[in-house]
Amino acid sequence: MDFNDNKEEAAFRAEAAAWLKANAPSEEELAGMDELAAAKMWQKRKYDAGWACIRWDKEFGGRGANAIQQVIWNQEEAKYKVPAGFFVIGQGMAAPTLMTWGKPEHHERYLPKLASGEEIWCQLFSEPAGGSDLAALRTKAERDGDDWIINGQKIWTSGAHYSDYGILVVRTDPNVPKHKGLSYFFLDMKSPGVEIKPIKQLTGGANFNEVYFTDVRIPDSQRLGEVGQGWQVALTTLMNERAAIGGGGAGVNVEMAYRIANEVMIDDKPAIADSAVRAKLANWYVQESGLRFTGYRSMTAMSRGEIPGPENSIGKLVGAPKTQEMASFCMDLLEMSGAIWDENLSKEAGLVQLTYMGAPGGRIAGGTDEIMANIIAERVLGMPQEPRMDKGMPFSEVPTGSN
Amino acid sequence: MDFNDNKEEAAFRAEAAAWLKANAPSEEELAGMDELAAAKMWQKRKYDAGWACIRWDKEFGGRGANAIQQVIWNQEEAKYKVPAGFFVIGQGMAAPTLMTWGKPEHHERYLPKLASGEEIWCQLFSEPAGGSDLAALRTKAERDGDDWIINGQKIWTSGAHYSDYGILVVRTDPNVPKHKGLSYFFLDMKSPGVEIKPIKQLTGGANFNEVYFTDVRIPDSQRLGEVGQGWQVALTTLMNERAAIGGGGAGVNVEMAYRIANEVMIDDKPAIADSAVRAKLANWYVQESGLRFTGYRSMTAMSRGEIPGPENSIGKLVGAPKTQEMASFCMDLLEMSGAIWDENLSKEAGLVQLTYMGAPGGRIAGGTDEIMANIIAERVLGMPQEPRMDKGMPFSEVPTGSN
Amino acid sequence: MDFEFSDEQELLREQARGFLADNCPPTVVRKVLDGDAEYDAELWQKVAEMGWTATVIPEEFGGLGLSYLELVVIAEELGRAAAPIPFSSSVYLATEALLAVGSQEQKEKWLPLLASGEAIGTFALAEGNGRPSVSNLTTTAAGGLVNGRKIPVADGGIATFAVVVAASDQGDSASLQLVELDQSGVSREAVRTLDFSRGHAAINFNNAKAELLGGEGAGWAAMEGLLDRAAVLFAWEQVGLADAALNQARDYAMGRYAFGRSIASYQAIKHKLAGMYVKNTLARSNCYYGAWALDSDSSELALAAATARVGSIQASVHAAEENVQTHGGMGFTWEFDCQFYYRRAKLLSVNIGSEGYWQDRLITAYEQTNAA
Amino acid sequence: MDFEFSDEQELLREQARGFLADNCPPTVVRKVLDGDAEYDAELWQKVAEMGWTATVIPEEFGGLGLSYLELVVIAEELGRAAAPIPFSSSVYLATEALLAVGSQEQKEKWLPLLASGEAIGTFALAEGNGRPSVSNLTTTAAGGLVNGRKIPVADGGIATFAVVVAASDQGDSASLQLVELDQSGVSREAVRTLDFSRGHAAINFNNAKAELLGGEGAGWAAMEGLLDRAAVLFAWEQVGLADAALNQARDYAMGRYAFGRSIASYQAIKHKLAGMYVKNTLARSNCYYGAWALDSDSSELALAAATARVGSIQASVHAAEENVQTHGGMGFTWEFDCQFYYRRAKLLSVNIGSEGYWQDRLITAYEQTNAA
Repeated sequence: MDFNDNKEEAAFRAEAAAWLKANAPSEEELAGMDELAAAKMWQKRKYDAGWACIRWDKEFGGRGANAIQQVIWNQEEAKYKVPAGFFVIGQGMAAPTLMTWGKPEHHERYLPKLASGEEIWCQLFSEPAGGSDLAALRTKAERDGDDWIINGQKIWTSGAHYSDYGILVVRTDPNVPKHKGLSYFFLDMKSPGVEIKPIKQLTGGANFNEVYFTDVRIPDSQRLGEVGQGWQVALTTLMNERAAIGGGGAGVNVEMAYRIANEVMIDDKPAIADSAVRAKLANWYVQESGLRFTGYRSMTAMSRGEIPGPENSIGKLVGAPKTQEMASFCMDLLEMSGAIWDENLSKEAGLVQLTYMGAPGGRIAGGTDEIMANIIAERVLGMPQEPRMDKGMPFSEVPTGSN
Repeated sequence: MDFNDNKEEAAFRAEAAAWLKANAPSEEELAGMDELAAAKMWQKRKYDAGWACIRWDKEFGGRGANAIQQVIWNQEEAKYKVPAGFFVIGQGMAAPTLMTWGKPEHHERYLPKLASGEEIWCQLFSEPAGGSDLAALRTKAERDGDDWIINGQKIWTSGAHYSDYGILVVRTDPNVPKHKGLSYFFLDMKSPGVEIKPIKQLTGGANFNEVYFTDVRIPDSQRLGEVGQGWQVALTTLMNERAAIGGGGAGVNVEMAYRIANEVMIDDKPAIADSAVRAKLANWYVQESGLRFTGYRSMTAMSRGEIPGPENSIGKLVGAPKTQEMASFCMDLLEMSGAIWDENLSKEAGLVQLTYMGAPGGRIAGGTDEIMANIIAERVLGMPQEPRMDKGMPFSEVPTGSN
Repeated sequence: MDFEFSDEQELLREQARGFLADNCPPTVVRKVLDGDAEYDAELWQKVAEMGWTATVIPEEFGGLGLSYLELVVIAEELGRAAAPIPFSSSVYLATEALLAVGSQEQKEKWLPLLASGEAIGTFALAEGNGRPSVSNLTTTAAGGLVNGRKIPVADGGIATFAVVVAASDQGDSASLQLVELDQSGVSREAVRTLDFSRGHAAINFNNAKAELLGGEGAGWAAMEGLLDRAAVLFAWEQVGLADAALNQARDYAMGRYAFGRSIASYQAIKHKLAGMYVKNTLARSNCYYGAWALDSDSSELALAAATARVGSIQASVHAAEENVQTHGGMGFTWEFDCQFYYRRAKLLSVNIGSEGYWQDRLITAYEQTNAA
Repeated sequence: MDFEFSDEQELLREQARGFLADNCPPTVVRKVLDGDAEYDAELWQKVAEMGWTATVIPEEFGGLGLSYLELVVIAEELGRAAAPIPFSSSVYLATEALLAVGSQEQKEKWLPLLASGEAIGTFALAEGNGRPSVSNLTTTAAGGLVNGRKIPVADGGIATFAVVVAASDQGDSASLQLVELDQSGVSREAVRTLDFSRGHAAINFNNAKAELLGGEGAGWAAMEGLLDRAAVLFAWEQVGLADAALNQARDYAMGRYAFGRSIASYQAIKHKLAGMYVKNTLARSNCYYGAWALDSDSSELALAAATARVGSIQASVHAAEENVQTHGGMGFTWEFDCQFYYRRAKLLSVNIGSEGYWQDRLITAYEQTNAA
């Protein structure tokens, strides 16, 4: 057990650090650029130097690095304020699916442009009536010669409006059990009949979209996997989603709560002297620290060639409610001012309120708390599934309530 | 809304108080008597004066009083250290069942002796393989002329060894769905073939028994309800069990924790000055107080002629885990001495440990926390049952795992 | 013993609920939430016409002279409807302050205006982050002039006057000052909170003319007594909100299907909602006790109020959070009304002091009760 | 970066688990639980023969000179087996005290005896109810004589010597005193705790001959440093226990049927056990950090130890309680082994200071880390 790099790791870290030092964009360089342009510029620079998607094979635009090198790279890159976001879904979810299920011509055409950031992808899986029951989706695809005609609606698609391509699961046969009637495609987001509407959230922001399909045509050559095999293909995508979810030090963490507790007073002493405050911070520290070191254990496992398992679900299951509780508690520390959400009055406090308003999303996106607990019970502890009322039933006959 | 007695209630309270003052046994009178004999003596005295089972009809040995009068009586009686226990199951559960399902000759023969304390009853429902699934019981009864022959085993029977009679649910038909194959009897606990074995608990005590039946004969005249109607009859008993469960100030409550927190020190100040301690006590006080006033609302409803509903399940659902948490916390307050369970060293502390060891029983007996939550969800909030895998299935074909 | 509302009070509840269903549907909340107004003036007008603002004000001051049991019924229904009006500031705080420590003249001047809704009162204690204490008050009052800055002041942008807690060099070191807000010595800035459906302000006092309310140097004790009274009324509003959130969660769960059955049939959802019900029920029962103590001016008021407040904070925040969770992704959208409760629950939970503040007050009251 | 045990350490775990399965089955725990003995002397003997008591003792003092990573592996397995032996007192506390502050002579005298298991050491801090503090120590040491009463002392009835925390008039006002317990100045009474499978005692010192351990007036700091080290080792034992309780709950739930299906298929049980798993996993990961900090003598030890301790208290008590709950009525019987964990989890959770004590220590360490 050792926290330090071994020799090989240290060498890799030095190489990465040197390149970053020479090439990471300065604040001046980024000044005035919009976020998307900045992100694309940085991604392209990494790609050209062989530092983009470093675990991918070199032929796809990667570096052929291993998991621990990826972690080292991430740590080093995090030392710089470089543009981030935009590429997570494409590189983290669409690309592994293309690698597993796509044909060589798909790899050649799409992977390098994913790696270089030239093309951005989004994910079109969720539907309003689906929710936790993802496979209950209703968007349908009907065959028409060499094409498929898509009609229906997707929801919770982040980045739909700036994406070039989307990965899509649709129902090609409603008369077989739900998992068996699905097929998986990718499509050009500029196709006629695709309409994108932003979804306003509790926070007031709109990071997600609804995407409507009206007679959208997709060539059959953009199908991944066989017709009816869509669920299996989607699982590849979803497994990579789970791997992408970190233990996550969201904005509101023990460090921030500690800072606030040092600034505000309870009974004329800093709140951090109050033992009720101390006990709460201690419990959250145990969670944060536990998640961090669980992450280190996973990294070690990865570096030994093991594949991260469903136990990573605990990151989200612990982190999301913790974020909500902590944001709520930080407001309590601020007392009557806790409700103020006004960056002009208190930058830190504004972040607390934003976090509280955003926290319910964290407890839902990528699997609700309840689904995460199911996953742990079933896949880690080996406990049986609930009885499935829709098992073996043609999708068209499954009860759907009022929806 | 008024906490005070109305005129009628005040008069009743005065009458009860006067009688108690004149008749409640003194410590000297009870000295040297064993608990059972003392309880029987006190019960008989109340019975003779018309103060036993005061809500029962006068013909059965009661007083024909109403619910609020019962509460007033209980409050007044609680002011005296009179013998208690022993009669709860007979008077509170067996008797209402006899009243509803028994014939006039049953009423005449058994109810007055239940009221007077001359005869004690116990309950023989639970079985080792049953648990929360009470109706999955296996003890069988086979018809033999005018008798039934009972074979099987019951568990969790308190007072079996000093009881005269027991109420019993058995399976008379294994080839119909589980709720439909049951019948309900009462039996003489001295019948040949009844064997009683105490169950030692976590606390070291043995308040419950296993009861084994080997070819025990019960006359058919001791059946309540029709053959196959046993579940319905049992529900009468169980509804009365629920009504009997109070909000319960168990031994370890805020008052005791407050006392301990005043006695022990944290950082050279009484623990009650520690805000983490204060916050915990405040939360428990909210629960205790909430249960108390929920009880008052129920009493008011009863006094208006309403029947207490399943919302009373919250008493146990809140109270039982709270007792466990509080006992655990009181040990923490005592710090390293918290584990000491030695009445000679600390009477109060001994009670804390006893309570902690007994607490798991409270979370299980009369319905587990989980069953209580189901009851609230289904019967109060009207949410649907889980799918029942054994629905409509002959009992003999229901999967039972390794048991 | 009769621990229930009377038939007349239950009738009032029905009327109030019906009135709010008609006059405060979600569209009315949303109008304030989405717009620039700090409250719904039309609803406020109608509520005043119903006499709700006049409930406990004695008849001699233009009120209805009803009891607090009527007022808590209204408070619960306003909480259920997430009404976007300054009722808590004007009725639970300003009116109560005048009733408790106002002079005859002050009562005669202000109570009729409060009763009719023409005047909106509010209460100004906080001066920014952290728990107020008598030793860190920076707002001062001397010679009938108030100086300082109060933030946040609920409904401060629309209020006619504020009851301001100011430092004093006498007695308990504080005094209450009644300050009319439409004067040159007062400037106000709108302050956004996480509940866009309720207005808040920062108020700067610069030699603002003020009138002492209650005794000089008796302001801190008066403020604590006032918070006790307000705490019961806030608690009822919070319990109404908690109940509405539970009902919304239940209704949604019943109609939402996953894996071929209603999500309301899953124990994860059933036990979640049962937990909400339990918290709500305990909070409500504690609120009964609070209402009784408030109405009967019991010596147990401080304990009863803190108990009601702590329970209702916990119940309402929990119910609002788990209601969103039960709705899944839809609950996180602006389009769904779950947000009303989510915002309001947290706002009300810090408005007159946090859970931690009231837990401490509760044990202090418990100690005093036990010492007595 | 390599945040995992080595293959050799994993092999040690397998051996330890196998050894305890053979030599510490439930019947061995039950023998002490039901009987009058304060520990299982035979198991203690075997454990010593395995060299476990000698793990981190340097070879020059008769030990194996292995690292703390080996010792935590053993601790976890002892926790899993609920072993009824004085391992924590003798190894985590007494041995650590000698290693940390013992003189060369003291080490030469005692470490070989501790390594071989011939001597059992223990640690005596508590003097009854409440949190010990340097200002309320009543046990005194002067002129090589100790006077006072310590209660409870884990394994005090069977220990050869105790490391006693006594008041001092120098330095930090405390000193550690090594007191042999088989002398006329010492009397002991057995004290029953809620865990009948572990012996405890009250020890009276009446001019008992003692030897200063470490510096005069450096005892309180030494004691806190010692508790940090012991906290990591206790935490591993607790994590082993928590894991065993979860496994027991899971196995029972899988085999127990209600309403025609395994109770392990109900979300109420699944989510309960998932919650146990989450707590256990976080606690275990924090224990890794603690083990690393202990083994590398890191400046982060105080923070790492408190974090491991708080997490493992919470995980183990929760797992033990919910294991009983999952077993239903059977879990509440003497006959079932759930009680082993239920008793031991709570005992270990107060043995070297409660959750509250360690939460406070954690934030103190965090403050020091942040200040540094």
